[in-house]
Amino acid sequence: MKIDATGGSDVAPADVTPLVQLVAPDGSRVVGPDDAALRERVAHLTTDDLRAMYRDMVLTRRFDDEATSLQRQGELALYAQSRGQEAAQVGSARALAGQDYVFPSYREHGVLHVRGVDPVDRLRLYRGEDHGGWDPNEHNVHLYTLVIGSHALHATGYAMGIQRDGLVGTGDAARDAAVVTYFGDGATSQGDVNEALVFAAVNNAPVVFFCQNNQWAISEPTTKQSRVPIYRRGEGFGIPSVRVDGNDVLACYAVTAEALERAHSGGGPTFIEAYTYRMGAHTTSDDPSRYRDLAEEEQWRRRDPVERLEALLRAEGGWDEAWAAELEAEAEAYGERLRDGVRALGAPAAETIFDHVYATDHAQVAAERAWFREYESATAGEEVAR
Amino acid sequence: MKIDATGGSDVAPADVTPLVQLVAPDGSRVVGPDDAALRERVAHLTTDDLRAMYRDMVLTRRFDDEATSLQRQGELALYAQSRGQEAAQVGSARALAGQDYVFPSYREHGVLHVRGVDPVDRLRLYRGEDHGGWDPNEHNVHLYTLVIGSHALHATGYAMGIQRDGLVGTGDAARDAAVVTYFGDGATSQGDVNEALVFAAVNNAPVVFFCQNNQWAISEPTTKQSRVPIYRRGEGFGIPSVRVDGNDVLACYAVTAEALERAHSGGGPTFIEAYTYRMGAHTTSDDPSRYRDLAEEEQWRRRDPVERLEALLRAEGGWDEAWAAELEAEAEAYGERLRDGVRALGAPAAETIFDHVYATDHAQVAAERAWFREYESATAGEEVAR
Amino acid sequence: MSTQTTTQTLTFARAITEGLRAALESDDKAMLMGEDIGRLGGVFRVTDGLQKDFGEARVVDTPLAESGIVGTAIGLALRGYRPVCEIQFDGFVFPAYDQITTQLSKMRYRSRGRLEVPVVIRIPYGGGIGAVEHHSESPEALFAHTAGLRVVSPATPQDAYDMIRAAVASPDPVLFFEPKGRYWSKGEVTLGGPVPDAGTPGVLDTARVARAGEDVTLVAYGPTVATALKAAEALAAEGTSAEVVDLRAISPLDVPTVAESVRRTGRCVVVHEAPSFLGVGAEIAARVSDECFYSLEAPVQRVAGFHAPYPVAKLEHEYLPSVDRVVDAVDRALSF
Amino acid sequence: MSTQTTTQTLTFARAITEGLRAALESDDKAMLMGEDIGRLGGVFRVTDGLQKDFGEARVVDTPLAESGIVGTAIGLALRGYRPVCEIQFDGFVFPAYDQITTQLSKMRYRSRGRLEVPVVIRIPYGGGIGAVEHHSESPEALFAHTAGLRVVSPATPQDAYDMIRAAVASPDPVLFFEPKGRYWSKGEVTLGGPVPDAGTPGVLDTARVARAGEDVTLVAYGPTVATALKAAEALAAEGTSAEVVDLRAISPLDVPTVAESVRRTGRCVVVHEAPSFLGVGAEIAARVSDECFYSLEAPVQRVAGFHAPYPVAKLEHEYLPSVDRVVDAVDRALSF
Ligand SMILES: Cc1ncc(C[n+]2csc(CCOP(=O)(O)OP(=O)(O)O)c2C)c(N)n1
Ligand SMILES: Cc1ncc(C[n+]2csc(CCOP(=O)(O)OP(=O)(O)O)c2C)c(N)n1
Ligand SMILES: [Mg+2]
Ligand SMILES: [Mg+2]
Repeated sequence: MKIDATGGSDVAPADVTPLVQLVAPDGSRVVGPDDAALRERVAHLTTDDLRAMYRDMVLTRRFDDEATSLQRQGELALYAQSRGQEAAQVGSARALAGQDYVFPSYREHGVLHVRGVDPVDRLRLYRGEDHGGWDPNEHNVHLYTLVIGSHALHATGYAMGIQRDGLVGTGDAARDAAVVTYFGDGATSQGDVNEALVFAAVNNAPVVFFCQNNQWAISEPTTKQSRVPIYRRGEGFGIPSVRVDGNDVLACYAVTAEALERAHSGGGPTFIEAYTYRMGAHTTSDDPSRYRDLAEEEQWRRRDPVERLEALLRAEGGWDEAWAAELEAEAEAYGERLRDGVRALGAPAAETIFDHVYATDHAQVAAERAWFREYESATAGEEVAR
Repeated sequence: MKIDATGGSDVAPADVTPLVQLVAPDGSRVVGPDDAALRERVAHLTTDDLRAMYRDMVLTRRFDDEATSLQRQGELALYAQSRGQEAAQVGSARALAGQDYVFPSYREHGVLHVRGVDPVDRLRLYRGEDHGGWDPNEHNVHLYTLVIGSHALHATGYAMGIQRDGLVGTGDAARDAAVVTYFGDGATSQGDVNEALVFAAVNNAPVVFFCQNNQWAISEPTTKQSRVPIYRRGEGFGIPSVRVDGNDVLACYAVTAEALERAHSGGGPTFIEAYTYRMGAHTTSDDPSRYRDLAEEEQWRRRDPVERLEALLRAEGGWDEAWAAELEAEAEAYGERLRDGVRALGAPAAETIFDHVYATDHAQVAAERAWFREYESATAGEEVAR
Repeated sequence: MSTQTTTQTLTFARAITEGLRAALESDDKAMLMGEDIGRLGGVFRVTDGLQKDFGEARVVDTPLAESGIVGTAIGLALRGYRPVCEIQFDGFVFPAYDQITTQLSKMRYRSRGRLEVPVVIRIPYGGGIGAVEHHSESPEALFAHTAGLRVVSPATPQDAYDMIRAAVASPDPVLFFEPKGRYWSKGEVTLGGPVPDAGTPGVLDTARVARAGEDVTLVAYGPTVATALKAAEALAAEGTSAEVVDLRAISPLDVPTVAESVRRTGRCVVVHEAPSFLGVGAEIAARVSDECFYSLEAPVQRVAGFHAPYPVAKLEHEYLPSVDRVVDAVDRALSF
Repeated sequence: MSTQTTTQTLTFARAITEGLRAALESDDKAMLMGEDIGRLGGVFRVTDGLQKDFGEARVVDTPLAESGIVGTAIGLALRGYRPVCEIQFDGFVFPAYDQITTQLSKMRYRSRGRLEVPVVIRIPYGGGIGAVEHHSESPEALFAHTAGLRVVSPATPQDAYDMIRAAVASPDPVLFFEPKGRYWSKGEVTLGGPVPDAGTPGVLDTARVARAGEDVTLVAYGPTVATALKAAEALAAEGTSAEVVDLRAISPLDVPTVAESVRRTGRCVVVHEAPSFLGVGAEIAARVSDECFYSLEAPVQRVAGFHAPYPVAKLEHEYLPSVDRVVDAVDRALSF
């Protein structure tokens, strides 16, 4: 069913655009007259599948909590939480095939979790130990991109490459590939994101633009970026577009699965606006109390995506205390491994400053590396005048 | 009436989006059920007004022809014709108030004509004698901008300035001001144009985006820029958008007048797609025979905007042979003045290279100017080794 | 405007805040634009409180688009406003690069002086704050090469205050590079008084001798002035007297002040965080080598970033010019 | 691929066409992207006929958006393709500046070598063709300052052919500056044979002595190599023997070749069209002043564009380095 963006009666935003929802905040299934096709897309999900999603979301939230406290302890330079956005991330990522490729922004911890990117590696960037942290081709997940919106073009180009590889519309589900790129509401203002929509539309490229509208771009509400619902942006480029309840993991799964099917089969791009909320600060450096009020935070807390999936499981008999306790224990162990792993990360060797600037020799780098090496060995152990 | 984009039965494009039209190619008035408001906007135009528009269009075309032959004679470095787009340019410009400001692209000779920018000044840029050529504040017409799309942002910022000046929604038609910016179909792909739509929408700025879709961006058809009609782009940003028959001067006048009324009264931006055709080459350096066929050119020749206005005048008794002969003579004289004026333009003094780089002193410029002056005087008259 | 002055101890960041406040007060066409500069006061709080005091029309939270910020600022300037744009971090100025390079810098020239675009672009820049990628860069050379732009970088709270006021008052576009690593350093600042410069060569055009000396000239700007001063201390302890020239302006470069110093000392070391290759130090080395050809006793030494992207935070102190590296370069120059 | 070679007289532009054709033939991942490069063959016809021969998937007419072109090329490169982007004119590369500077240049570094983005960006550049604003600029220094990019500019048809092939084969991103004023100049070109370099320092890394001489070293690249050679002729007539070094590569700079020459001649004049201030000549002057400190008999002279936007076409010949200005600079150097 398409209902209004409030997702319930607990808030009354000005924006009453219909959004796709399959599970209500109380955990009940929403059954509307014209969403049979979407319901069909989640019909095959078993209790085990739902539990697996729940587990993804719980571990993602645990990851957030651990990373946040690691930052407080000085183990990370910075951290950007995904709290509140777990359903959007896990739901969409679970719809992907292994051969699909992801271009995330910098907050998609839930997506990376689903794709199997090592949790410790995911924090190397935030520790200031690596600008990336993992091998993108191992899990088909590109590195985090910090220049807002630039990666939307990379994603589109990558999708154009998939087309050229003949891996769209082969009819073989194990071969057809597509790209999903994640970005925020703020990013939609960047020229690059709009150019990506141009290139994707014109090339009919197999790419899904997954915009998590978490209501804020640091301190700016979404109204500073657009005066109409964000999903309408895609339509202006001739791209099928949809607003989905980003706190409803099943709805996110369903619309992403639909978009991927379109992409895989040669139907081209889709624009998804996942209407959700950044429950935490922008990053550990941010202080939301300067710009938003507690009442808003409280309203959204009542639509917590993890609680919604718990409610669904409970409502449908999928909840089991023993299983829940096991998951809690798993999360504990997961947290401990993460803490230990991060603390064990050293600093890279100083001379790696000069590594991988170029693939091949470059005289300037070579000369500076040589100078540095000599300087380092000459000053090693010396009393220095710092 | 809204009819299909073919504007008649002579072409059958895939694109059958409705477009606003008030005058049919045969010169008859189009009267549809839901365009009463637009017809109202042209109801006050007298025969003299229509003749004045016709004159604008004829002189604009004469300007084109003269400039083209001046280029062939080596008097201009380059020239970009507006042939075929006279109705879009004259119709829209005639809807402007004196206090409104124009940000043109590089092909808006008809707009500049209506605004009173001196014809010779309009060719200084194309002669390679000036990067601009006129005083923007004399006629409220900014200089031509050659980096595609950049000026859409300047226009939007200028409109934000008008808002801050309190000159929107004053209720006084002589004071309320707005901005119109012109760009092409190709320009809609640029990030800057899309960012301009973002800023205009969010600020509700009094700016009209007037896109002349002349079907080509040099050698690329509009399908290389968008897979849906261009006017839909504006809608995606929440900006009221319309496609108008760009070869119908009255329809262009009417939709621009409507957009300006919206802007003046505080209703914010409008996006207008004027569906027209670049009848000539992209510029005098271009050779369209490499990329488009004569049949297409011939189809559009039959929808010539100047002929359409002539047909309207004839159909409604506004055509008068004596008047037409007078106009022809005026155009002759105009052409002669233009030729003489352009030929009389000298080259600026060499040292002006250093003028207006900065408003205030700048050591680097001062040093180089001094060097240049000395070098010039030292080498003046010398036998040189070129 | 009162010409009364007061003196306070302020952080570098706060000195800019006060400079902006003074500009907003004295010129009602002055305005601020940027991401998060309103309620939040900017991620560095430089605009803290200004939206509250001057309203949302003059302190504007913009959409997240740097080209849009600078492009609309140009339009506002054409309408008579004096917009001061904040770029959130150095690495995020590049989406605006086209507007700055092809439009902002050339508008006056293109119009033969008929148009004026007095836009200031504030860019917190430089490293040393343990940040992630794109948050520690020094792109000043990428702007100073382009004619039509003024490029400056203050090194002290007083200069920060004076120079931001002069920048807002300047009829030319100014790229205002703020050494973010110095934001929390403090100094005495005399507030108030007339706007410095007001058209005549002043703080936006001239270098400042930050410390007098005789044996070697250290040339620095922005964040490295403090490094150079510390190095001068260390050198003094070793018996070497170093003069420190704080450029303040990168475009225009105050070559006479530097050359005058080098003619006396015979030796020159330039220090900046940006990579050496085609950096500001290249221009200074070229000019000094030219103008002090007969006085130079050693080649101009450059202590600068390396030809590599700014590295991860864990390695930034190996990358950045340090006191040790400056001292080392001076030793090299002295041993020639 | 056959290693057979043939020799033909070709224009500079045509030599690039043939180089691109060879790349498209030998590597089915190579592809071309840009505005109007398909049916039209580009505004300079450099890609003439290639879409017809290689199809629309490999020679792609893109939307009118330079950031989009380079950004999608990066994505294609990540997927294993080797895109060669054409920027229509020098002044229109700036909308892509962010993608080039923050993404293309850093992708390998950011990923610790796990990712490769072998994108070539072809930029017709330079003046002298009587064009309007933005169509005659020389922005090479604005790219060469950034680590991670290779920046090159051929001066002869043979180098154009060899270097474009080497650029497409290079695993590093290459900014390929084509001196558009030389497009119609002709030369003998040996076509075919293996791709030059193939990873080892070669045409993308090394300067070329274009003319041997003894009294002064003229350093040039791209469009000014011809100017320098003409100046050398004129100087020879006056009894001065000038050596001309054609840099070919700007990043990396082949300093050893230049320094070796200057150590012999004792004098150096650098010639480029881009403004002098912070231009490539600054780096060369700095390096030569350093490495040839004891051999230099005069300061390095720079003959370059002025610190002004590129002027109107009617004045471009006053702005551009001319044979006269080069000769004048040599005279200055000789009279030291
Ligand atoms: C080009 C650029 N400009 C500015 C920034 C600084 N910045 C980092 S995150 C952010 C807000 C992003 O908001 P949104 O796109 O909604 O994503 P969210 O953080 O809410 O997930 C800003 C302005 C940046 N990273 N890149
Ligand atoms: C940023 C930029 N890229 C490329 C060009 C080269 N160029 C000049 S006009 C043009 C096509 C413009 O097409 P359109 O926007 O449809 O306008 P039209 O010329 O048809 O009026 C191109 C690619 C440019 N001027 N600026
Ligand atoms: Mg957000
Ligand atoms: Mg067009």
